Amino acid sequence: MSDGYTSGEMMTVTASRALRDGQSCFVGIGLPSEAANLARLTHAPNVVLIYESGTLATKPEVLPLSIGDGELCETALTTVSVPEMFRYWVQGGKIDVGFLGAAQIDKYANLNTTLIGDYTDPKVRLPGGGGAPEMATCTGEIFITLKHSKRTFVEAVDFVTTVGFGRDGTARDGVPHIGAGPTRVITDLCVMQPDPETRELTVTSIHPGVGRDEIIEATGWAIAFADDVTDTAEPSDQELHVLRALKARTETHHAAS
Amino acid sequence: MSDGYTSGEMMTVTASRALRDGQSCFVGIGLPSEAANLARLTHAPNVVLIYESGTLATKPEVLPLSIGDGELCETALTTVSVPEMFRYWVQGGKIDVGFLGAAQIDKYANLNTTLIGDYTDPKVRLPGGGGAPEMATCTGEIFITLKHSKRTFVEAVDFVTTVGFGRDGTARDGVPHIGAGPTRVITDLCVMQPDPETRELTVTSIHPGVGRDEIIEATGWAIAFADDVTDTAEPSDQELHVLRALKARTETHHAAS
Amino acid sequence: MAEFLSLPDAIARYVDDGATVALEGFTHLIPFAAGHEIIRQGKRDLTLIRMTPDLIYDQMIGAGCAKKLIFSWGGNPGVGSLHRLRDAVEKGWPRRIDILEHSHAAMANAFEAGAAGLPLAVLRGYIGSDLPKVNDQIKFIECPFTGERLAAVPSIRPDVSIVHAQKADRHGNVLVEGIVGVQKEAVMAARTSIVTVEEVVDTLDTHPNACVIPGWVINAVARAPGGAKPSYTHGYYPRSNKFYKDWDAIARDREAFTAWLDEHVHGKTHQEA
Amino acid sequence: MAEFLSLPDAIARYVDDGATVALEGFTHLIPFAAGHEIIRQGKRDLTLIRMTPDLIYDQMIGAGCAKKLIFSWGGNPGVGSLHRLRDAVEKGWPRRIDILEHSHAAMANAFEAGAAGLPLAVLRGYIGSDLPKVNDQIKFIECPFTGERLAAVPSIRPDVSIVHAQKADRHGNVLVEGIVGVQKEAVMAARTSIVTVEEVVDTLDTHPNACVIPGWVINAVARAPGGAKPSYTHGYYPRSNKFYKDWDAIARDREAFTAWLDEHVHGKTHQEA
Repeated sequence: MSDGYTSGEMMTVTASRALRDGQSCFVGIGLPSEAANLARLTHAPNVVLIYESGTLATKPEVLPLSIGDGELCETALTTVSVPEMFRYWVQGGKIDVGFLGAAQIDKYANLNTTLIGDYTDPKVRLPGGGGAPEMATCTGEIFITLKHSKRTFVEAVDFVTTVGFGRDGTARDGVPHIGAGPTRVITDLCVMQPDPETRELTVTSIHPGVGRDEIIEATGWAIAFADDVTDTAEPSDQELHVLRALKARTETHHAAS
Repeated sequence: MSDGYTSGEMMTVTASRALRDGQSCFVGIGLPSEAANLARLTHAPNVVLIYESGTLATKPEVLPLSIGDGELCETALTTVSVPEMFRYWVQGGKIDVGFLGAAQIDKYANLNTTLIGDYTDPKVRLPGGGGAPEMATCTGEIFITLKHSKRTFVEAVDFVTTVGFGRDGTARDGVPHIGAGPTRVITDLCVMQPDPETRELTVTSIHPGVGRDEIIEATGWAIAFADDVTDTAEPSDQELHVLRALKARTETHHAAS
Repeated sequence: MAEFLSLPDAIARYVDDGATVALEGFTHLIPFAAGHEIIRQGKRDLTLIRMTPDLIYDQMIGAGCAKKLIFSWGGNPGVGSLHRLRDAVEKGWPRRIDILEHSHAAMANAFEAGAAGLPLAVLRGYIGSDLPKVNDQIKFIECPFTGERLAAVPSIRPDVSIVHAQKADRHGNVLVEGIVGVQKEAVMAARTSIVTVEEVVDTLDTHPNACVIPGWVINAVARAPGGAKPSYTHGYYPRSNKFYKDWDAIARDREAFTAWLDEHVHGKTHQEA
Repeated sequence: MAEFLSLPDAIARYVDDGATVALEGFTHLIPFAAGHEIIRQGKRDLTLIRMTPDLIYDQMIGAGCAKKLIFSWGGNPGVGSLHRLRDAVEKGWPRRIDILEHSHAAMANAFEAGAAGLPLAVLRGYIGSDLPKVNDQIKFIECPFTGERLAAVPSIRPDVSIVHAQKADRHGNVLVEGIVGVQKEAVMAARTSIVTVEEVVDTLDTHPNACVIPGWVINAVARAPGGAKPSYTHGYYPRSNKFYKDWDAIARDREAFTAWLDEHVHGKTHQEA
């Protein structure tokens, strides 16, 4: 890894580049929010950011701590009720991209945010589904961003909170009006995409300085590499500058409240 | 009939008295609107008037020509969308009284606003159901006001647009969450109410100066009279004064636009 | 992202012969300018959807644009009948049209379900009414939790919805204010949409929960000042109740109607109208 | 018509032991003052409903008020877990609680259906998710028009809903502004309702399509300035992100939590809080 940026910055910048200008994006809190706002402040000034709290086309100066920080409403085009958000905007098919994180992801890109262990006797109870289950099926496609580790990237999730391609890769086949689902998983090591045939997550791009063994080591299943794996482009100075300024503003703001 | 007021004024004043202060009332255009606003300007200052255009707790200075005149919105507490009006307010059970007119009514208080004659080859095509079919089943009770005539008060309506008590008086029996339906029909001759047993409309109050034969003559079925028919109270000077001022304001206003 | 087009260009681009079209606006904000442009462009075989056909559909039906009407209350509000609609239904002039009628509740729910991307709307409706006997689109389902019988109607998904609104900003975001009716639902339920506006402004300058239809769910925005007349635009101009009353006499008579249409629609262009 | 009551009187009157209670407010306008009053009055065996339990339900669960929680996302937003909720679910402290969990979409639809007086909500939801395996309230129906399989959940009809809002006028009409969440739906879906407000004013002085909950669908309005702290009230005070972060350490430890509860809830009255 270059001295010029961290692996976290690499991840966020790569995730931000996945968004195209003008797309409408349903933004999860945390890493997705960081990436989506970076996109808005760099190459995609007309990206439309939507948070499940009902804020449409919001342009926060600092990253929100919660999905419903005041900043989101104050800078939004308008704010709708939460039932309207899920009925007209998510289910109504008005969102191009859902940008999600997760606690656990498996090789078919199923996401678990419910619990580790058994449902009736959980080892760790996680927050639950929130907006993700329907975002994953009603939006055009899904981007997922999270840090790479064996604990997170597992062979099969303990609980399918939010479907990727199901337990066997076929969960979307023949389902009417369903979105394309996870098309891209962006980690601090690489980018993965579902294999066009099997839907198994496959490495398609490796970040600068990362070795294949690192990815294999950090993945809980026998990870496949695409035939034409590319090198992920490095963050530009401008992207790093904007990202760092955004995070600094955010830190100052939240420390004061 | 006294020289002091017309039969139309008698009808409107009687209809207005049916509303109690503080009730929420879904108001049809025309006679119901006149009566409901008279109630608001006299004995029921806190009656809540709701028009299907979405205007909640409106207080128009003049009577609207249409269900969505600007006046209704400008004087409303707030204005909601039409889907919200029918979902949350009507179907949600938030309205005590629906105040309706009709082109045809029958002895079981079924209303026809669809057509005269046969559906596929109508003699007269009327406007249709509008808000009435669900208002009649979702509100607490229904008041109906219209002028008495054989053409209007028929044995059986050509088409049940809006149910009263059905073709045999039993349409509401055993239906969950259904309102009481028509509890009172106010005409220019009398007040009718459904018989507690048969649900057949029965005269319960006769306006001053009106003979039973007049009512029988103007009704298309063998109209029954309750055992304890009362004399409808005359309009007070104050009611007549307020009603005439309201109608004069309305006429001036609409002539100017 | 909404594209700014002239009204004639927007109608030419998005309203095809045979299309299913909803021009909405509940008493308020009725898109007359757009309806007149549809008449001028001679569109035919349209399936017209609108809760309250009002004068705009009376005119379009009288001009021969429609083959079918889906509606829930077809009168001239506060005045009486829609004579062109009645003439088409009763006498087949200028052509016979089919009608499919609902209650307001069902249509409002069907627009809402269309906006919500659902194939159906479920409501507690049509109890005891004869309407289900003459409208085969009304079905009944049983609630899997309570066993209650509930009405179901297909959601409304027009090929194109057209509404009028107060203003748009430069990105095509549109503010609708006052009696908002089912306009937002009509736009969001449709495959394509056109919004005509009184004016285009730099910023909508409104409150946090305003009824704003974002530009990215609209295909075309067209400037049409006065585009709702003789209905009204809250904050801009009042309803011409006089025109609604006068329409009764015009529309009663085929010749008077044709003369009116020639002079006030065919005889004008969008700019003059 | 809404009655003006003190918050203690409103809670005493409308929140019974064993009741089904929804304190709503999506991140914004969370009715903390009302929740604390419920704790002070020692209410027990409540079924708590809330899309995002947040700290308020963490506190109520930790104080032993709840026997069941119906929710769709149970975390401390941007911080981590709700440790009191986890302790109750995982270890049964101070008592075991049952949970019934949904997705946000299903709960939002269920509140909406409750407000709309329907027994169920229909949504295109839960496809491929394991949630229907652990929540027997999720069923599937077939669309009678398209044959599509759609999810159905029972509507939410709480015994009492409690929300916080900016202001009420003298008639008890309430203005909610900003992130309005499911507050209006929660109030309209409930058998009874309490609204706490920052202030009572002569007139709401707002725009034509504001989110106003009319007084006649509310049972009690109670003044509770600062009643949403440490969450926020748009136009009045910001969210205390610091408190949300500090809560993590307090809630991780039963003793620290109990001490916090004694000092900041039991040790105060409504007026001081």
